[in-house]
Amino acid sequence: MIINSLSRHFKEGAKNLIRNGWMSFAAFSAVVVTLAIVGVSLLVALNVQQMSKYVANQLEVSAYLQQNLSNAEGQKIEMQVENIPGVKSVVLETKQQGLKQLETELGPQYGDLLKGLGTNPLPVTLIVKADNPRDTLQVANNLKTIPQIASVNDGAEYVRPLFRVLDIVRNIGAVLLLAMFLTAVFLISNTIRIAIFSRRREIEIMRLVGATNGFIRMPFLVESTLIGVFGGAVPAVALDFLYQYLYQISGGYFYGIHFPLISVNWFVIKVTVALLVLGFVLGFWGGFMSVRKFLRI
Amino acid sequence: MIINSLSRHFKEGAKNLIRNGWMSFAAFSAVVVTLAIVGVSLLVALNVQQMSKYVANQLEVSAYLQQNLSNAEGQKIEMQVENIPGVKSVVLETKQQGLKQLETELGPQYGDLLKGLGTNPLPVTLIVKADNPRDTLQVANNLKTIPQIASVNDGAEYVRPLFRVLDIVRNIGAVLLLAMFLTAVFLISNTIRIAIFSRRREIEIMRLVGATNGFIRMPFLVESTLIGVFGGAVPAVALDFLYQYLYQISGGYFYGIHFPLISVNWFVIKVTVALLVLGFVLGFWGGFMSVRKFLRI
Amino acid sequence: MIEMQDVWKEYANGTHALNGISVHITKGEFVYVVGPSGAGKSTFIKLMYREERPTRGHIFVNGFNIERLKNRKIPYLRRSIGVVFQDFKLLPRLTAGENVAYALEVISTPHRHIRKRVKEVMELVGLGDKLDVLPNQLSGGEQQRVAVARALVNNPSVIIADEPTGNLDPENSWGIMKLFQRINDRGTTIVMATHNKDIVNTIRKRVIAIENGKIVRDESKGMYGYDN
Amino acid sequence: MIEMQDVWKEYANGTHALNGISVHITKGEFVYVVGPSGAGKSTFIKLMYREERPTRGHIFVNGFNIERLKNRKIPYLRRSIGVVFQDFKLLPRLTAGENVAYALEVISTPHRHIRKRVKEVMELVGLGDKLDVLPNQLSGGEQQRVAVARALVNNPSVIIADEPTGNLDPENSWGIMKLFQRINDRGTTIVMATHNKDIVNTIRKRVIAIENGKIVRDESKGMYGYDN
Ligand SMILES: Nc1ncnc2c1ncn2[C@@H]1O[C@H](COP(=O)(O)OP(=O)(O)OP(=O)(O)O)[C@@H](O)[C@H]1O
Ligand SMILES: Nc1ncnc2c1ncn2[C@@H]1O[C@H](COP(=O)(O)OP(=O)(O)OP(=O)(O)O)[C@@H](O)[C@H]1O
Ligand SMILES: [Mg+2]
Ligand SMILES: [Mg+2]
Repeated sequence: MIINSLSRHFKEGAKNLIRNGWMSFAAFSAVVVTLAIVGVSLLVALNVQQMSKYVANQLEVSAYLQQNLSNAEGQKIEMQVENIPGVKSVVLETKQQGLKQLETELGPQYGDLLKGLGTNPLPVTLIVKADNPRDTLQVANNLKTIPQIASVNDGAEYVRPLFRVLDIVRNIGAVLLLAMFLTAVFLISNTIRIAIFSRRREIEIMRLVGATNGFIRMPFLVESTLIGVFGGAVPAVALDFLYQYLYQISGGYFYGIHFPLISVNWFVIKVTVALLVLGFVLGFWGGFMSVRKFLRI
Repeated sequence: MIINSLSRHFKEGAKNLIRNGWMSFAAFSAVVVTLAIVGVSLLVALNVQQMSKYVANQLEVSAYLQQNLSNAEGQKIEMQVENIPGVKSVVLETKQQGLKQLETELGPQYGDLLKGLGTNPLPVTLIVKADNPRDTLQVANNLKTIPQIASVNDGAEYVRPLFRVLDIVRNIGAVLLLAMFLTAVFLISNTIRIAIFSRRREIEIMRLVGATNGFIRMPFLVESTLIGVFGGAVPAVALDFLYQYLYQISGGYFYGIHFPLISVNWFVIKVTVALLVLGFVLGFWGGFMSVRKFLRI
Repeated sequence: MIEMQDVWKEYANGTHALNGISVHITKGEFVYVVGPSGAGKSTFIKLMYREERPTRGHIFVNGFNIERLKNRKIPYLRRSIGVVFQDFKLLPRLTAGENVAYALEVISTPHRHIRKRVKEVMELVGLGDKLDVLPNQLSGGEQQRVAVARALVNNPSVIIADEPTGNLDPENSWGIMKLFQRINDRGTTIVMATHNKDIVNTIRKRVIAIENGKIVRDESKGMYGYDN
Repeated sequence: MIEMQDVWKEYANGTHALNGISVHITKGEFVYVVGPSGAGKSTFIKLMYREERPTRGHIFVNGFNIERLKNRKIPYLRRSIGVVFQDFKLLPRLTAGENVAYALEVISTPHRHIRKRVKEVMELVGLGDKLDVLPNQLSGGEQQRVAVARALVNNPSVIIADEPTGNLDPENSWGIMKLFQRINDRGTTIVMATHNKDIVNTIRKRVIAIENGKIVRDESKGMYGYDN
């Protein structure tokens, strides 16, 4: 009995979708366009998040050992540092490597300055990364407590603004994404409401011939849910292809700059699922709310 | 006669707006939400543009004079450089200033290195900005032709990617803004179309009792234009206040970072005008297209 | 079966449509409701299936207390009444056949029964060949007959018909009346608002005459009255 | 005034509504169109004001050649004809008075004239007190009388009425008929589809009987026919 009536509601809903023709299409295309915007926002947000992570992962602390310690002694300390909790990796830079690098950094203009030096005045240096980039300063402080370490360049003046910028970007991104999402919710359910509004007379007639609210509501729900799901599927598929294309022509990097993009598979899954679920939920919910409104009359 | 009938159409349109109550409100709120998104996009885009300009304006070329030239001789060349077309400003850095700066740049760690030097090996340096930041490399090349200039640091390895990033940001921003705009056009006219669709029977009746298409269309146009204009005015005013507030709490700078935001007055005018015009055009156009559709029947 | 006790109806805009109506209609009766345009006939009828609520008074229909009836019980009241609306109220997106079938679907009639029954009733009203036509492709009289078919289709214990022959030629009108009479003979109560003097004066039944929202006459085997 | 030459009408769904109609109605005539439900009366009438287009044949109304009529000229044809639609077709968002006024507004009648004229016509149909009421707050017969008022209001040279008394009690029906007769006496052509035998047989005029899309009878001073 219930299956019988469920299949009836489904058939009626699908039939209405088709008989409404123009109106269904108008609502459907509103869903497509709105969810496409949500999808693009999602695309941008996921990649910005990825970039933030990537940038943060570049963070490192330079620990300069006492100047009198040799490269060999440095290696012992390297092992000690590796065991500090929160440290992800340690790279040792010998005195010779240090000098070489300074030369390159100064460039040919000032490079000559170094020629006048007798002994190599540079210390052995440990380049340390934290497990969690946000703990970088914490790790630097831990390093400072090791007596053989003369000084630590934690880049605090650089790390703090960096995270500030990343936080800002993340927060603004989250707010905008939320705004996009709420807008989509509003616009889609609003469109469905307007579409159903124009059929309130029909709903009234159905009630007059003895249909229960549930019986009236079901085909409308099927109809608006189908609009939502189809409306979500189109931008999902379109964005997948678009992203795949962009990913390919860019070689997986943001326009030749240093940031790797989110790989296609991962993205495909997230976006497809998000848009389909959104379409489904909004179609269902929009239909539910609007029919309820006219069932109360 | 014409004024009489214009005033009639306006009165009818306003009356319909009110009598349609719920439907008008639904269409109106769709316009508000859509144009609010356009407004926010505009806000972001204008500030990003401003920031790009700001960043580009920081670009400068360092021209190192022959090492044997004195500060006084440097000033002559400074005047010469100032006259090169495309040069906006030249700042002379004396040998002594150069040494000082190098010291600070190297930091306490390496600063000692310089103590061993006898004479100041640094050249007089001219720091040059171009009228148009994009001509920076051009200006650097011009400087290279001056014989007294030993070498030029044009930061090419830095300038090119910078403009690349700025171009990318600008292009993506433009594409997104255009997409937002087209979406708004579509969603608003779509909403108005659905709203008018539900009144096609009325339009049919009007035709049957002898109304010309123009006579039928006018009140609908007034109605949808009013919806558009009111729907544009709300986000325009809201964004003005919001931006004013954000500008105030941020002190006119992007969240304490170095970028100055667009000043409130300037923004107020742009956004208000843009949203009102958009609302007007979309309301009018959406109404026009949809009524036309049903007048053909 | 249908009972009204001192019922008043004032519409939201201040129109006093009914001013103290008391009436008792027993099971199996056939009642004409007559009266001039705007007298309150449709309002009287709308109260029975609770399209409108009375401002004052008590109404009982098929054992339902209309006053106390909860919103979600209304469909069950309406299923026990077949209504022919004055303005037909056909669902515009459903074909004539689907419109009639709808009244069976709401009471979960199995599919195969629906098809058969709809065909049968549509033939009774002379529209066996218009099953798959949309309402806006039917003539006025055809629409009215679809509305009649929908009211009959689920064998309700009461049929309420508001001007069911207004758009019909005399021949079709008599056809509908014969149908009503046959159904009435099987025990179905029939309440019918009408302006058709010929019918009322020929098929003599109880006549309730309403004027200005009051019952001015209530006679069994009455006449249309209102000579001119 | 109205001329049809071998007119056929097949609707998009394949229904043959009219099968070769030829008729000539001169200025000032009063014509009843009778026939069973679904015979083609409304289709016959809809062709005159070009709600429908003929599949074949020629139609001339008030000097307009319906076949050749350009879309943007249609309003001018319709302004010369007052139509009472079978389903009333009132604008749901306008009050009764505004609905009637609409027919005057489309021909740019000055404001003060409109108010006066609308009041006058609404009183003629007995609705002087319902000017400010929306159509869905009117009884069936009241809506029908508003539709009649709208058809008369701009003094058209032809009035076409499709079943204008279907929802009216005999008294109001006679009122409307007297109105039509008075208007007809002033030279207005009147074409009226009706099922009202009493009226046709009492106010004797030309009768065109349509059956299955064909004219089966066309008599001046005719009778309703169709005895039962
Ligand atoms: N929804 C409504 N709101 C306000 N007034 C209404 C409403 N429906 C009907 N009326 C008014 O109530 C009165 C009675 O209307 P009703 O429809 O009951 O008349 P009726 O007897 O059915 O007339 P008819 O024979 O013309 O159909 C009329 O004056 C009408 O204008
Ligand atoms: N829009 C349409 N599309 C298809 N068929 C139609 C349409 N309108 C009417 N018909 C069919 O054409 C035939 C004639 O219809 P018409 O409305 O002219 O009848 P009528 O004589 O006015 O009947 P009634 O007295 O019932 O109003 C009918 O069979 C009807 O079903
Ligand atoms: Mg009534
Ligand atoms: Mg007809």
